[in-house]
Amino acid sequence: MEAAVLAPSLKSIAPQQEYLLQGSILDAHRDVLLHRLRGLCDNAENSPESFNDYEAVYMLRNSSTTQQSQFVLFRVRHALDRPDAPAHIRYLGQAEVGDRGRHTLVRACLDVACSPNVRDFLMEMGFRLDHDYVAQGFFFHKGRMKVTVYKIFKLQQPGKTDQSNLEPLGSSHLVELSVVAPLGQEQIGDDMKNFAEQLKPLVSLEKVDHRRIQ
Amino acid sequence: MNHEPVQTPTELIQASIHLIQKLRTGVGQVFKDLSDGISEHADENSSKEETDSTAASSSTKDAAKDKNSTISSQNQKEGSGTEKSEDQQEKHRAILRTLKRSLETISHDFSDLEKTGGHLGPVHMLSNIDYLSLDPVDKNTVMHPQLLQAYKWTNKMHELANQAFTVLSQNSLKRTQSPFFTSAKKQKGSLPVACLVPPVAVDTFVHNLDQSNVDMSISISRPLGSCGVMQIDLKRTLRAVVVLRGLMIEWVKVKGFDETFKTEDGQIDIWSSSRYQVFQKITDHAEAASLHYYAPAKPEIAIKSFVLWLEGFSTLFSAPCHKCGKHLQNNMPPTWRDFRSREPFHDVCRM
Amino acid sequence: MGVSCVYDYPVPDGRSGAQVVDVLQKQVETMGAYKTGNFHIDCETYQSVMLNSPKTLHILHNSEHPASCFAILDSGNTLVADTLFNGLMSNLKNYYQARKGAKIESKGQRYQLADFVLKIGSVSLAGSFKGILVEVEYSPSLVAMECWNLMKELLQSIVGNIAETPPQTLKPRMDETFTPTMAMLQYLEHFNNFRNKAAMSQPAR
Amino acid sequence: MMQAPQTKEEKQLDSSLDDLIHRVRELKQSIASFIYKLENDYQNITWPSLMESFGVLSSGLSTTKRLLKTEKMPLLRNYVLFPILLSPDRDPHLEKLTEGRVLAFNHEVVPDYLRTKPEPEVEEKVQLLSVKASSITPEMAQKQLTMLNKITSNVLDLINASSDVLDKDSSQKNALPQTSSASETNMLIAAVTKGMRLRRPEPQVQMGGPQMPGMPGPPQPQQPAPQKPQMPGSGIGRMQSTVKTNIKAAASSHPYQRP
Repeated sequence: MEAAVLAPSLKSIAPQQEYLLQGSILDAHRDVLLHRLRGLCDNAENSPESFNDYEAVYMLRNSSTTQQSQFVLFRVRHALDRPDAPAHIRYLGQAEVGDRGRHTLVRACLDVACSPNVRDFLMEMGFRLDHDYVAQGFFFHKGRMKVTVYKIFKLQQPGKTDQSNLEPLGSSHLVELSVVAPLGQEQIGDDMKNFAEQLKPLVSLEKVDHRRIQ
Repeated sequence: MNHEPVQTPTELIQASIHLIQKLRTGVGQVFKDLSDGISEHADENSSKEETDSTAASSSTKDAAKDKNSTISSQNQKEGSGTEKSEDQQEKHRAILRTLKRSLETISHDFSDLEKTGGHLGPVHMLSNIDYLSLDPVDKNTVMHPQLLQAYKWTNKMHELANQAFTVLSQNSLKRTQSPFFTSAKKQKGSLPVACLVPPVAVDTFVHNLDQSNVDMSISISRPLGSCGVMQIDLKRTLRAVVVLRGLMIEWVKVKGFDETFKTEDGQIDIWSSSRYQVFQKITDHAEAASLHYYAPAKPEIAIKSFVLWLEGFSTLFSAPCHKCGKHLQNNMPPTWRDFRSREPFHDVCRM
Repeated sequence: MGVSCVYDYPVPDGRSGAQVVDVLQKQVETMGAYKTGNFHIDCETYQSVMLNSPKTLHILHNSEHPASCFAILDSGNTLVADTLFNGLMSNLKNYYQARKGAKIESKGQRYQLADFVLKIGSVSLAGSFKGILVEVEYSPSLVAMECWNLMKELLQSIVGNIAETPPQTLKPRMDETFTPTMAMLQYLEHFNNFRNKAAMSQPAR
Repeated sequence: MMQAPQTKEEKQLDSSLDDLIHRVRELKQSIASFIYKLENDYQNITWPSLMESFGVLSSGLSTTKRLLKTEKMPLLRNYVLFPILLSPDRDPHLEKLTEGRVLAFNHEVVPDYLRTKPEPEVEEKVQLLSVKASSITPEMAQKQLTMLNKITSNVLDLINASSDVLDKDSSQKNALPQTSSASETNMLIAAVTKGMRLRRPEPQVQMGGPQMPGMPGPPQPQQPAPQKPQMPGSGIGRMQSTVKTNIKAAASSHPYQRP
């Protein structure tokens, strides 16, 4: 009780890092991958958990001309298939590739669940909608590793998320292997590397340098 | 001993047990006599040793060796002892006589026992339970003692139930005016009317009830089999759950609007109470009301009037007490609604 | 969470805040309320930097909802989020900066009286005492309109005639289902009043 | 004088026995840890670590054997172990020494623990087998050997032949389907991280060039209509290429919005 009463605002927030590997699989071979992941991951007896999320990315940038290039992105996501689940804001830092000894991308990561009026709220704070998409796919976990296999859909008309309004982006599913953990747990990288090895040659999960992608 | 022509097995068993006991005392007597004789014999040997050690040496050895041995060898020794002296011989003869007498009693008792035993037929097994007692490893299974215990309890319960029945049958207290309890014959058909209503009829009834009450949303589900669970939301004031058996109200629970009747796994939870004192109180009153409006002959009217009464709580927080004109009494709002007028009263202002 | 009303309890001249709080606590205890621990509400204010239109953002925490944080904009638009929202704010420090010395908080004893929750808190701005806020919550009810008269009866026996009308912030939303946000808005209004008063008295000295 | 050599011998025996006990204890420990690993940690055990454990065990065994054969080790078989006292009672000292495996030095366990020869039945079996082996003539044995060799080589040929086929199959399978493509990966990651190809035409204008100070940002996605007139205007005076792409993108979105 006391701890909660004493200045909740001063509670230190342990900086969380996301360790990330990415890859993709062609739609035609998705089921093979799902089958393999089901075998590799926990809860093999259940059918894989699916998700259908709408994500909108909001941008806040300085209005002064000198700092035009600076901006902050907040990713606001909510589940379309579970209306009672709360929306959440995700802040992702710049992904660091690091040296050869590090197996994964590392980026700062902050997930905050919030009330559904978050979109209006951010707009009022000065954020602007940058882009949005719908992600549909499956989600697995093994220990604290999380694997998502999902397809990205563009919204043909803004604001409508029904299936007829969705246009698939490319002909592949994005595959992401990630762990969110406090900073400095480098051995996670080894675990993730080992896991990624087991998905080869179906998918090769790599640390993709986001700066080089155009 | 004596065999009367008609003896129950129990009596027979008792008789044989008695005989066995007799036999045992007889055998005990024999052993006692024997040990007495031997000790005398040994005494006499040791006194002899001083005078005539060589002659007695062999017999002492025998006696020492045979101290723990059988009756037959003992008898031989007795025989060897007789030669010693006239005085001794007389003593030995007396011992032998008593021994013989005891042995005769034993053989007599034994033949008696045999006779009685002959009459004993095999034990008739009444049920499978009896075989349990034959299980040699009954120490490993606790079933038999448990069965006995259970048997004892059922007996006891039966007895108490009988007593209760006699006491209650003298008491003619009647809770309802329903003729069902006074003349069972005539009203046989009345019970099914109340609680043997087909589910479809209950559903349509509840649906109509929902339609006719603007302030209330009523839904019915059947998570417990045939019993209907009616969930009532009254404005933004309260939620109630009513368990119906047919069209009979069996259980009422009232909670606050921000509370839920769902357990974590989505099941309906009819047991837990509200965390607010107000709704705990109202639950008590609602139970009283469900009894007050109970009418097995016209179940629809009973439920309708109960629901109407419950609707009176829509002004739970806004209406002052009809008697004292205040909102709060003991920091509680008026939690009682009159059965007829639905006027709000505090619990203590009812009188 | 039921309807709650927050009132600024005036401290008469010549008496210290602690004395008044003490009197209030005695009074509440004689009514039969019993202590159920402490409570704590704090508010930090952020000012936008270099945005086209200047904006103010208040971040409030309530010990009644220890895992949540309430972000309130000037318009009253409120976001309820995890306490991790503070971490998001630190990522926005180029755009929103905390106003110095503007941290204001109310803390004190929490009492339970039947279904009522009473909170008597002393308000301090940057460490110095500013006033007393009394919060009365009627947990079972969710609509202020319905239970206002009932609450008024109890409120008047504690804070007297200040509770003649519902709190200003609550008035337009009397018929809405009450949410924790509404209580926080009331606190924010009081906090802002305290700050303005402090700002007015400051230059005078 | 007689005492001296005896004590020397005894000393030697003592020390070598101590050595031996030490070795055996080590061996026992490694076996115990191996068993523990097998029973409790079998999920994480890997083939190399398993082999490593086996290596440790076998090296322990061979050192023990070597120790028995060294010069310093007196010939143990010359010593006779004679059980002086058998007792059916529990012996706490013995229990402690054997870590609770042997509770008492009684008639039941002694034959098992002090045995120097195999059990009679086993001996009988060995006898039977050796008799059978000696009954076969060298010619017969040779014949059987060649037969066995022939069969084995036949089977080997068969396996080799089918393995070639299998290898070819699997290599073909691997070669055929392309399950992922790097360009798709890059495209998807770009979309997720930077919003590429996901932005609506209007915001893309802003992304293409620096925003004019004071210019209102793009309206909410819920109101697509008012966005339209803004689009070309904001692009004018900026990069020509972006304007072009925008017009194209806008044109392509029209058919969906009209009906």
